[in-house]
Parts: sequence; structure tokens; C-alpha cells
Amino acid sequence: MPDRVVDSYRDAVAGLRRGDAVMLGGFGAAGVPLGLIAAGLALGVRDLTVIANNAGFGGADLTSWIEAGMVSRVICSYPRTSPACVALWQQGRLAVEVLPQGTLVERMRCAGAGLGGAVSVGTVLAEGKESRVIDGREYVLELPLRADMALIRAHRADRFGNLTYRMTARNFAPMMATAAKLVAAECAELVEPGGIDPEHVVTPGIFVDRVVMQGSLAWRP
Amino acid sequence: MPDRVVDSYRDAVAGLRRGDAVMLGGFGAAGVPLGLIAAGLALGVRDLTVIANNAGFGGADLTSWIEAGMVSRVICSYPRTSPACVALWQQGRLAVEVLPQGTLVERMRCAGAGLGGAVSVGTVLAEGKESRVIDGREYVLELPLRADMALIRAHRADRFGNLTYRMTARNFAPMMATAAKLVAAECAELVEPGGIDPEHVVTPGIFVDRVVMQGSLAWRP
Amino acid sequence: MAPLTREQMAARVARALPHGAFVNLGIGMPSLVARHIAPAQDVTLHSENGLLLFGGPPPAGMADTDLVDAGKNPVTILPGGSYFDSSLSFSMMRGGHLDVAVLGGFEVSAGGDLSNWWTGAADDPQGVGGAMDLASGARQIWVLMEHRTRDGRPKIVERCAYPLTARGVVTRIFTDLAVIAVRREGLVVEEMVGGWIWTACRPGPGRA
Amino acid sequence: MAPLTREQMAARVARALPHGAFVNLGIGMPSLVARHIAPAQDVTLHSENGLLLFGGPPPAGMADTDLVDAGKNPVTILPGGSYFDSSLSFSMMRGGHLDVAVLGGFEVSAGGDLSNWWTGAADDPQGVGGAMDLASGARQIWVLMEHRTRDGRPKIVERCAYPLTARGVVTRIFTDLAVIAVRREGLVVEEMVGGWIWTACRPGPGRA
Repeated sequence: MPDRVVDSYRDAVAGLRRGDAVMLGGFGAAGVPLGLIAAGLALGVRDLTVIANNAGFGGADLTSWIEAGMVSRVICSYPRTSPACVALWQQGRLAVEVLPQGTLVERMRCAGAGLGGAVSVGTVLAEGKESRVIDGREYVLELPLRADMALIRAHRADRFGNLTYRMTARNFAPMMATAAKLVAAECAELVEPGGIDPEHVVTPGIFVDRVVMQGSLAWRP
Repeated sequence: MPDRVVDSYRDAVAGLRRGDAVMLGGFGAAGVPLGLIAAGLALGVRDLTVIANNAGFGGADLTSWIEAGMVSRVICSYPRTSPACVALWQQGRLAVEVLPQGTLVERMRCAGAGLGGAVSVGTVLAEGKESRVIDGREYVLELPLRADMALIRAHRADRFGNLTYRMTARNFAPMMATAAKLVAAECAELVEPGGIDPEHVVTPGIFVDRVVMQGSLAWRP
Repeated sequence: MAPLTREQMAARVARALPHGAFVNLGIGMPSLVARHIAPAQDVTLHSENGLLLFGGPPPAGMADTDLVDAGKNPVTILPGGSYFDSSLSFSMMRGGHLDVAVLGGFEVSAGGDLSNWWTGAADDPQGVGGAMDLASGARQIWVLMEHRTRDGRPKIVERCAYPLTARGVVTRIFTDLAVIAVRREGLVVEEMVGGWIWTACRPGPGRA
Repeated sequence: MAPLTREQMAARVARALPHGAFVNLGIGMPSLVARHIAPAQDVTLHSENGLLLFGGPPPAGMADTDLVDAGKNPVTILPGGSYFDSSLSFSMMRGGHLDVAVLGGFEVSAGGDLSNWWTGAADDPQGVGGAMDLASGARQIWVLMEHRTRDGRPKIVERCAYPLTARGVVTRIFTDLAVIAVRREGLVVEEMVGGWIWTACRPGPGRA
């Protein structure tokens, strides 16, 4: 059984490159992987496409990457909460693509599940996409949404990469973990294999490449 | 909070009608809802379409319905294990539609998730279905698979209908619970709401209509 | 009689919820409905960030940033509640498993079209969240909004001027002046606040 | 030298599995591979009925009908193992998360086509299970089968006569006589059992 634990946030985000697509877990403040985001900020990589539900709220979340000029494109359902995101977008310096939240997560699942797409309920935001009527209802073809890296926050992790989450911090993380080439999870508790009841695993270790314990502060420059 | 508990297997399957489509949980013997199947057998409803992974193995599982002449069509991934199914099919008295197991569960999920379909990996069994090439790979359009009733076996249930499962008895049940108009679950343990940690709920009560405790033998004729 | 207050409007919606219903309350005014639902109604609240069967805010100082509703407000989970991921949550919404979604509105048309997600102004960032998924997926869509804009124009209109959230989905409108059903044959006033007459609140033509 | 026994064939496959790989073993002969994998290989076994990281059968009398592999054989779960539903299990398979699937075969073609699910006879019931999902979704497909049919015809053929499971997916073939890689340029014999020569086991034309 492979050991997924890395010693530092820096190691957890190693390999993040200019132009990458990155998924960031979180809804509101719940589940935002602050340690991994800070490590990414220290890398200072540019031209990132970031896929997340919100564009951040200011401070140490995705907003910090946007303010640092690391992000060229945001794909999210609700950018309005991030003043930096809104300002840069209004200045034409940041592309923002808004998707219905259900479409956002469904497209991640398509990528993770090896589907070519989902035939999804037509919405106003899908106008221009290929559409068709099935059983009298209009649908559109939504394509998979993949990422080079997913950064997520778990609650308990074991060395194999099995994850559980805490309350509503779960949100997008389980789907993001299936949709990215490299998945790094920060966790509040790290246990040996067997420390999570196999019935309670939410994200099986097959989807997780790196686990870092919160408080592993070696990423600091 | 609605109370989903019914007093007997008979109550749990009440309303099953001629011509209905019924999903039955289980893979091998794991997760087969034997009590609910027996109650259905007592009803003796005919012309059922049954959707399940296997067509049974003989004895008290789906095979008992087939032997009783209740089933006109089976949609499954592996009918060969059921001698009754094979014999009736060879006599032209039972229609059998075989789907790849992954297609079977994906089509259930489409129904439960309100999708018009899934753009799924093309397989030999999908020949004749609408196909298309996306990113150089051939896919086919798979449509939702719904049922009038799903009969599943859970492990622990609460009165609200939250369910957990036991080991590999989980298999198709969580998806079937989303895809049927009426979902009845038999369980080995029944607890008050709160008796299942909200982090450990696998099937939330919103998907479950009836819960019956195993050993509720009032269904016997 | 004065128009209903926001709390009165919320209470009116709460009273209308069917017994045992699974309900999603949108952010803004719809979230006020929660505190007016009677326990005997057996209503179960859903929040799209992955939460079923929750209650109001926790006591002061007990808020947990990991336990919030879709409006990012701290809430409490009730016995029988559950957490799940966004995928399963949107299956509940898009798959028709919710009985009622109560949403805010910029405008509702006589045909049940809803605008509530974006002004359409080029410099106004879009922000859709789960609004379209809810509006397209819940069995009934109720809109809770003021009857008129701040400058007195009707928000129930012949045709929405703002970009649509979803077409022909609204089944009931709850305002500070009236409760209105959207039926195939048109708008039907179910209740009016005493002293107001329909001519004062009938649909306007919408913005130019 | 005699052809390899079934256990020897299974051991040969086990030895070839990459360190740390996630592997699904098909029913039949491929399931024999499990007992030959060395702990130091850090291989994780997946079973499509919703199980990751499991080991061999439990001690006599300890079998649990709720804990079985895809072949319905009782197994044991190892520390770090997990249970999940069929949907997530097939996401693992179809989404390219498995490194290797070891499958049985009726026939494999020189182009890597696989037939292993149905004879095609009108009175033979089809039984596909997860074979097509695995064959289409795992990163590498290895086939473990006898080199020849019982009546001596080659099972590695120019063109499969049995209905296909998937086209052009097989990357390696392990038989009782040889280990053969399926490459773009054709079949490449990587190993032969001593005393056998390739002309004795080259692909046949397939059934008429």
C-alpha cells in the first residue's frame, strides 16, 4: 500500500506549473485548503486557471492568488464575493466563466468517471451549447472539466490517502479528487491505515496522491 | 421530520402493480433484500420489469419471482447465474436485456440526478445507440433508467430513512434509491434519528420512503 | 392595511409549506422563512452545499465555520441530519427530490419565468450559485419578493427584462401585498393584504 | 519444458505488476493472481462491487456473505481498505484510475481486441458484468489465458471470431507458453517457456 504522506505543504504542491488548471475545494470558508493555497502562493506560479465554487472572500483564500496576479482565468459559480476577482475582471485582466453550481460539479464528475459528457438540464448559462430535447425537456451537452491539480481540505486522512471530511467542508472535494491528475489533501488528523472505518471512507485513497498534515509549516519561505 | 418506518414487509411493498419496473439491490448474495422479495412474491404481481445486477442465483432471490412467472423482462449485467432466468429466456418466455455493469449504474444515476443522459464509453453492447466521438474517443448516449419501486437492503436505518450499508452489500442500493419513485429498504438495525452520525449517512432520508426492520414477518400469508 | 413586513412575508410562506416537505430556502429573504416553520410541519430543510435537516444558528460563540448553509450563515444540524458532497446534493435538486424551493426574485413573468441571478449589466459580475439548478429541478418553485421595486415599479411583469434564471418554472409568488398562483391560464390571486386591490398590483409590462 | 500450470501463470502475472499499482483481477483464472502478489509490491486490489484493498479468503467458518469480491468469493478487507457504491466503483474503472486490469480471454487479436464475455451463440445467455467497463477504462489491460483452446487452436488470432469485449485495448498477454506485448507494430514475444518456439504459438487466423 503506497504511503501518500508528504512532510510539508511545499512538497504537497510541488510541480504546480504555469498555465495549469487547479481545482480548489471549499464553499464559503468551509473546506478551503488554506495551507495548500498559501504554499501555492509561495510558488508564485502564473497563468493559472482556477476552478472553484467561489472566487474567494478576501484574505488567504483564492483571492490571495488573484491579488498576486497568479490567475488568468476563474471558473466558478459565484465570483461576486471576491472584490479582487470582480475588480480585475472589470478591468479586463481576468477571465471569469460562471457556471451553475450543479453543472460545475457534474462536469467534474464526468471527468472523474470517464464520461464524455453529461446531458444536463438546459439553463440560460448553457445557451450556445449543443442542445437537444429528450422526453419533452430541453437538455444541453456539458463536457468534462479536468484539472492538473486539485487542492482540497479533508478532516481525517490515513497514510494510504483515504479521506473523511468535516460537516459542510465536504462539498466539492470528493468530486475534485476524481477529476484532477494530481490530488493533494491537507488534513486535521492523520492516522495509520485502519484508523478510518472502511464504511466511513468518503474519498478512497485511489484518488489521492499527497496528504499533508495541517500545521506542517515547512512551506514557509 | 417524516417517519418512514412501516410495520411489515407487506406494507413496505404495498402498491407494487402489474407492469411496474422494480429495482432490486444486491451483488451476489450481498445486499439482496430477501424479506422484501418474499413480500413481493406473496403479492404475485405479474409483468414486472426487474432491474438488478444479477438475475438471482436460485432460491429466495429474484429467481423466485421469475419462477413464479411474475417477471416479463430482466435488465441486468449478468443473467447467467440464474437457471430459471436462462431457461425461460431460452424458451422465449422472458426478455433479458444485458448491460455493462457500469452502464447499468450510470443510467440509474442519470435518472436520480435529473440528467437527460450520460455520454458513456462506447461498448459492443451499445451498438445501435446514438454515438459520437469526443476528443478522439467513441462514446454513446445512454438514457436514464428509472423504476417505479426500488427494494434494497440497508444495514442501519433511522426513522427518517437515513441508511448505512454493510460491507459490499452497499453496491447498487444508493443509486437505486435515487432512481425509483418509491424506495423501500429493509434494515438489520433501526435507530432513532441521531442514531447514525450525520457524517456516516450513505443514503440520506430524502431518497427513502419506507423502512422495515428485518424480522418483521407480518408479510407471511 | 400596510404591506406585510419581511418577517410577515416569510411567515406566510412558512405556513404554506406542505406537511413533511423537503424544502430549499434561497439566500436573502427566503432564508428568513426557516424560523417561522412550525416543528409540527415536519419540514426538512436542504442546503445545496451538502446538508439536510438543519436548524437555525447556534448559540453565540458556538458557530463553526465548517457548518454553514448556502448563504454561508452558521447553522445547526438536527437529529437525523446528514452531510453529503455537492454531487449528491445537486442530484437531490436536479433530480426532482425537493418538494419546494423558495427563491428570491428580481422579476417573475405572468408565464412563470424567473429572473433572480444577474442584472445583465456588462460590468455586473454574474453570480449564479445553485439558483438555476434549483429553479430547474425542484418540484415547485415559490418566489418570495417585494411586490414592487424601490421606485414603485411592479416586479411581476408580462415579460422579464433581466436575464432569466429559468423559464416557466414559478408556481407561486409571495409578496408583501399578495399570494399569487401561476397557472396555465395565467396569474391567480389567492390572497390579498386587506385594503389593497388587484389593479394596484397587477403585472406591469416590464422594463423597457 | 511443460507449459506453465495455472498457478505458475498467475505467479508470472503477479510478478509483472508494477510497484504500488491499483489492480482489478477478473473472475476465473485472473483471481488466482492475488495469492502470488508479494506484500512488498504494495499492490492494491479493487473489486467492482465496491471494495478497495482486500486480501484472500478468511479462515474457515469466518466467511461473511456481505464481504465478497466480484467473483462472489469471500474475501477479507485490509487496513486502509474501503467500501463504496457501484457508482464510485465504476468511476474508478471507467475514469482511468486503475493501473492494470487482468482479465481472462476467449481470444485476443493481434491488434489487441479482446473477446471474453459471450460466445455469440444464440442460445447462450450474455453475461457481461463489469468486463466491458474494465476493458475500456483501466490504463492497461492484461489478458491471462491458456495459449490454445482445448482442441489445440490458437487463442491469439488475427481477428477475433467471438463478439468483442473491447477493441484494441489489450497491452499484454500472459499464457502458459509465453508473455506477449501488444504493440502498435504488432505482437512482441517478451518471454517464452523454455523448449517452445514462436512458430508453435503464433497467432492463428481465428475461427472460420
